[in-house]
Amino acid sequence: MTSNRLEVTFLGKTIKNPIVAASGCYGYGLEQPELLPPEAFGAITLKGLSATPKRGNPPPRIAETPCGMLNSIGLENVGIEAFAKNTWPHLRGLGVPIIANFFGDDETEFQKAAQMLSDLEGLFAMELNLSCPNKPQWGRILASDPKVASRLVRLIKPLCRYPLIVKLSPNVASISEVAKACEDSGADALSLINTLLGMAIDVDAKSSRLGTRFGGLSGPSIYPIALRMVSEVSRAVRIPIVGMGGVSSPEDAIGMMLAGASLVGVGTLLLVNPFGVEEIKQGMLAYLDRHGLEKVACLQGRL
Amino acid sequence: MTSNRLEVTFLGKTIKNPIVAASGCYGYGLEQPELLPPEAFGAITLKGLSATPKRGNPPPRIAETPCGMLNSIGLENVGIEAFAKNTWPHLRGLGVPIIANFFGDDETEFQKAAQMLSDLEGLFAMELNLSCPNKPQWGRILASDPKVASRLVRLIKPLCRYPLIVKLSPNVASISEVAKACEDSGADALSLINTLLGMAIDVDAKSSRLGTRFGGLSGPSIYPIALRMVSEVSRAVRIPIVGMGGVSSPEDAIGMMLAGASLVGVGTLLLVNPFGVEEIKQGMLAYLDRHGLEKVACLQGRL
Amino acid sequence: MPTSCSSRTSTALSPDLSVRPASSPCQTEGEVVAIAQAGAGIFWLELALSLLPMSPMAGQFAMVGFKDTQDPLLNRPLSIASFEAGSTGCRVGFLVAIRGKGTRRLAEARQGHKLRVIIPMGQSFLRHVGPDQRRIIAVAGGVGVAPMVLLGRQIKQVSPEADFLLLYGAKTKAELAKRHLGLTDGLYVATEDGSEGFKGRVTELVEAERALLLQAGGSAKVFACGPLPMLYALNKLAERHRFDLVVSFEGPMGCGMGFCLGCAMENREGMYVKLCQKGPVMDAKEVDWERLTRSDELRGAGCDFKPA
Amino acid sequence: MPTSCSSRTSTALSPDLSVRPASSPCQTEGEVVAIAQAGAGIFWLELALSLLPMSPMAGQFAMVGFKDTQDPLLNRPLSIASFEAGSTGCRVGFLVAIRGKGTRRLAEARQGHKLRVIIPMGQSFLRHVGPDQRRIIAVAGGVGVAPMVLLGRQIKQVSPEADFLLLYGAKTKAELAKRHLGLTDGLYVATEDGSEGFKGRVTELVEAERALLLQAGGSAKVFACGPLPMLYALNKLAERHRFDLVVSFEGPMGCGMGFCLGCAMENREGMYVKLCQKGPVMDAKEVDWERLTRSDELRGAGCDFKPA
Ligand SMILES: Cc1cc2nc3c(=O)[nH]c(=O)nc-3n(C[C@H](O)[C@H](O)[C@H](O)COP(=O)(O)OP(=O)(O)OC[C@H]3O[C@@H](n4cnc5c(N)ncnc54)[C@H](O)[C@@H]3O)c2cc1C
Ligand SMILES: Cc1cc2nc3c(=O)[nH]c(=O)nc-3n(C[C@H](O)[C@H](O)[C@H](O)COP(=O)(O)OP(=O)(O)OC[C@H]3O[C@@H](n4cnc5c(N)ncnc54)[C@H](O)[C@@H]3O)c2cc1C
Ligand SMILES: Cc1cc2nc3c(=O)[nH]c(=O)nc-3n(C[C@H](O)[C@H](O)[C@H](O)COP(=O)(O)O)c2cc1C
Ligand SMILES: Cc1cc2nc3c(=O)[nH]c(=O)nc-3n(C[C@H](O)[C@H](O)[C@H](O)COP(=O)(O)O)c2cc1C
Ligand code: FES
Ligand code: FES
Repeated sequence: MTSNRLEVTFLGKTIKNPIVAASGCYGYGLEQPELLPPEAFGAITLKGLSATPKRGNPPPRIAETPCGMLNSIGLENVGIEAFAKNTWPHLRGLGVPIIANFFGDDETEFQKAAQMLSDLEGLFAMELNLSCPNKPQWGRILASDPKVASRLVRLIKPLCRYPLIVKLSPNVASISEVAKACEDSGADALSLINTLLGMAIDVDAKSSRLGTRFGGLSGPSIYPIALRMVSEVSRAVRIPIVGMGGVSSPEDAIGMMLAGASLVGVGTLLLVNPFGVEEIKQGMLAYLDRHGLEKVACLQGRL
Repeated sequence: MTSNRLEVTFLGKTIKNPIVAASGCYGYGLEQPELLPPEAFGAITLKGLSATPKRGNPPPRIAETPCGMLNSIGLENVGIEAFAKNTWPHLRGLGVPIIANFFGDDETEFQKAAQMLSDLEGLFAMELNLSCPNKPQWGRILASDPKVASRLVRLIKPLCRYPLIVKLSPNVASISEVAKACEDSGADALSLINTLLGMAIDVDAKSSRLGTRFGGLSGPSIYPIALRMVSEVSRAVRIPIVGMGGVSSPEDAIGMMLAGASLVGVGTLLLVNPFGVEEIKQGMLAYLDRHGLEKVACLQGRL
Repeated sequence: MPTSCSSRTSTALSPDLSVRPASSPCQTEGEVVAIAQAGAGIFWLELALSLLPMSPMAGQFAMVGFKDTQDPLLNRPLSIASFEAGSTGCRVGFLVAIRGKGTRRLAEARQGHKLRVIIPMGQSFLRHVGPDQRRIIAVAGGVGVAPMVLLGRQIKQVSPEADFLLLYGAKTKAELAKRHLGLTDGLYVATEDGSEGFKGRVTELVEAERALLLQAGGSAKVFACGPLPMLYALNKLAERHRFDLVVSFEGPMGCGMGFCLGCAMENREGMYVKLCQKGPVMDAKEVDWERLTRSDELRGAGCDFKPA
Repeated sequence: MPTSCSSRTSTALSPDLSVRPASSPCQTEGEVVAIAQAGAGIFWLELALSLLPMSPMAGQFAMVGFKDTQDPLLNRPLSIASFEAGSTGCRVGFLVAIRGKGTRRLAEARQGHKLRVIIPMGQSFLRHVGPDQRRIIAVAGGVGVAPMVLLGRQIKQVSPEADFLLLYGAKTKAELAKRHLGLTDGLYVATEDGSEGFKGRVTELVEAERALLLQAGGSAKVFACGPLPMLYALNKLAERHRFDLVVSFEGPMGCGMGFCLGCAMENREGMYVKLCQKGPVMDAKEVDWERLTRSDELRGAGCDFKPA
């Protein structure tokens, strides 16, 4: 059996491989059970959920950019209640660790969402999204200020029945400052990076190519930024990191682990090349062989 | 004559077209007089200069990334004295407005550089580089903190005989905050963006693909971020903006102007496709025709 | 011979969507076996797939992308215009209009070039056809004719009794991709400049040939694909003349797989639905036409149409 | 017939560089007219240029890139292996080893594909050849043979009296690109596995055939191109046996035009020089060999060599 060579430990649990579906790029995990089965992943992060359903932003919501894409989905979701009733029963039985990404439009909603998710049976972890660039309701990206982030983590952590992962934003001067603030406030793990705030213009129409003015940049173009931030944060904190942002090849995923990530998130890749998940896992095994390493876990932070 | 349709006014001067060579990507303007003549540009920003010569960073200094590149040149330069003696006499006579980009390792060096450049005859403007991501000497990127940036602008502005452009960094939570701080402190114009701090790993060597740990990301991949920042800053300040970051086509350049830039900087493009400068100018003229516009200056901030 | 896509039974329902995907797509490699100009700015692209997907039904699409570069990054949705599976492999054909970066690069592909293909996706026209259907009228504008090519072939299998008419419009004769339609009977052409067939828009042709709709006991169904202004005008006709209209939208998509919510389109109840799963083929009655065109939401379709 | 690159007189000196570029490059389009396997992992690429550049001299390189995508973004430096200008146009040939993303995509180019070409750049071997030169010994490792192909042709024009010997090493016979050398006389081959010619490294072949160096009145000059470990070992030999060595480096480059300072290489005086303008061909005596190899500074060259 080669498969347990990809095993890693994360938040006290054995995860069968380090590849995690990033939030918002694999829906609720059940959309394409044959094309890209949930079991391919070490863990799955769900599309961001909130206490009440959210409409999201007006289309167009996607604009391609060089080696990347902007999205302005705006956290459309069915709400935790509908999710718990209609989707969770189907997901639970799969045996794949599920991370529920969540948010609110204000503090009360954040708290409410944390409570509602804690009422679900069988989650693996909860991921607090403080870093969506498409929430004008927030006034600013919450994770761009260490004080704001810290306050929210402190508020929410006590309500969480499951380990709390805090998702960080790259739209900051010093991501390790925010990372430390979150660690000090009780975060069990960190995930980074969310998208970079960007813009695309249709020059002929003289307007945004999105239904909103700005959107969030993801995909291969942001990989160098994500890798740097993972490297920086991994030296600044002791809690584990889910590294993501533009990962699209085995080398990218290995790079993330060398830079200090425990798990590697893939988002935009899933939209483009679902088979990429298998390619990454195979490529990791080949790399282990080439370098005479026993387990992928050996790579972590080896840079 | 079509050529004056591209004319723009910037800092009180008529510039024959809005395309500016970005600092560090066109050397000192004399490297390739036939391949890409200095006269192609509306203005030329020189490679960053300092009071004393600087060695720069150890190679490798360039690593390609998806639709982008990292550089860790580290502001290697011959020093203002050697520049003034050997290069300036050749440059001055060209009739192309020259912007001298400058920096120092500490405050005194910044001041010294400003003074030395002010001693040159015939510069068009000076560009204060507070945003290089390859200066560990600075402790942090100076332009990532509005207070630090403001302090330096106040210190340096009085020493400048020529208009002062301040070059901003994208590695911040709110670039308009820094922009406003610089405006309030006396900057005559702003240029943005410098590179994003990034990293590339050679996974087989388990080391950085650069001679340093991190480098600065430039090229098409960062265009959406640059465009957003130009759009944001142009609403926050009243001084003019040199918009740059990933511009590689006529549409990109037009987008920058629609978003609020007065001039458009091209950096990485020059390293790849010198003929792109001509393509952009031709494409701008075609756009003006298509949209029944008289002058490219009409585009500015029309979004 | 290509191996068949593994098919496993799954009880899971697509969670936020009442419509179960019409079929399970698979991801495979498509090797260019034919590429040829089909009209001005339009080309025919034929790929040999290395896996055998579920048989696509007319109106379904594939996501097609580049394996050797990440610029362009996203796969492009293309309607399936032909599909043949035999013992020597399987081939899928597309009619593609050159629009931007992705389609331009596709047009430059040579034989042997390998593309990423995810196929088949979305809802088909066929689920709107009853076995008793007597007449199907397909209305196509420009490259919107692509799904109608497959429809013309498949309709006979589903409703052997139905006759199939294609009303096909383009700006000029040069832009008609007639060679690849596989049709001779029942083809009505309109060109805006009158260089072939009826002079005018295809919607004007529909109006002019209204009698076609009334024959066959009034049970004719109209299937349409083309630019948004065309679909909008056609819907007005459908409301006025009370015929059944089913349309296919070519709105921008992120993934085509239901993952990203990037293809949201508002329906009559004011809810966002995923065009890639609930569509691209939709009953015209489910569409909020005024909002769709007013809010410019399908701007991605290259539509500069402003309703009067 | 291609128009000639405009040439204007310029008095400006390259400011921080004592070496004036050997020639003014021009940017043009190169259409693939021939592409063929030349050995395992190596292919021959021939482009028809749409502008007539200054005639390249052996050792000079071109920057070659993709026009239809920005991934890969940067142009790749390639040594010019052949150049022919006639009344029907001009052609440039390259020998390319498949290494990473860029060279792999190049290898997949088809006839008619258009590339960006900036040509010619950098210093040539020829400026190290006197008219009285009696013997030139070229030592090439792997695809480092590329500039030697052109050198073999041009040497006769510069020093008609000189005889030209090529010592060419590769790992195995399969990796030799002999067909494209245009040489039969004076070729000495080494393979590491002994599958052709001398068994061992090309530097060992140099050592073994040391006699070649001593003939022709001791005035033989050695020109070399190949992996860094080979150049390093050769320099050791040059110091020991006191022959003149001129080397060409294949270090990573950003622009190749002198703009970016991305190709910095430390010289004997501890100063960074631009490899793209001061090199790629350099007198071995100007190079700080210990630092070069110790500091891993040419890691880009794919060199995992650690001097003992
Ligand atoms: C279900 C479906 C089926 C389609 N079938 C076909 C087909 O059979 N043949 C065909 O030629 N085209 C078809 N299209 C449209 C095709 O997908 C787009 O033309 C293509 O994605 C444009 O890519 P590009 O890179 O060339 O253009 P881009 O550079 O991405 O954009 C160029 C222009 O096309 C617009 N555009 C971008 N994406 C889309 C999109 N998905 N749909 C429409 N316009 C878009 C852009 O807004 C822009 O104005 C279909 C679209 C959908 C959603
Ligand atoms: C002056 C000069 C002349 C050259 N002549 C030839 C030639 O005639 N034929 C030929 O096959 N190659 C030649 N090279 C090397 C060639 O440029 C590289 O192999 C090529 O750029 C690698 O690009 P890639 O995208 O395939 O690899 P990448 O994906 O960019 O990298 C793959 C590997 O190649 C290394 N690499 C990247 N850039 C270079 C570089 N410039 N030089 C060496 N290694 C690099 C990387 O570090 C990595 O290990 C020359 C290089 C120089 C500087
Ligand atoms: C279409 C889309 C939707 C996303 N939705 C969410 C979300 O709901 N919650 C969240 O925390 N991140 C969301 N993200 C961010 C991703 O989870 C990820 O952090 C980011 O895209 C960077 O990774 P990538 O480059 O691999 O996509 C979304 C990204 C995309 C592209
Ligand atoms: C090789 C290189 C060297 C650079 N050197 C400088 C510099 O000396 N001073 C400076 O202010 N910016 C420097 N920059 C930043 C550019 O001027 C520009 O702000 C940045 O690259 C973004 O633009 P681009 O994407 O068009 O390259 C450099 C960029 C590159 C790629
Ligand atoms: S295109 Fe991604 S969900 Fe429809
Ligand atoms: S490669 Fe850019 S200066 Fe040499």
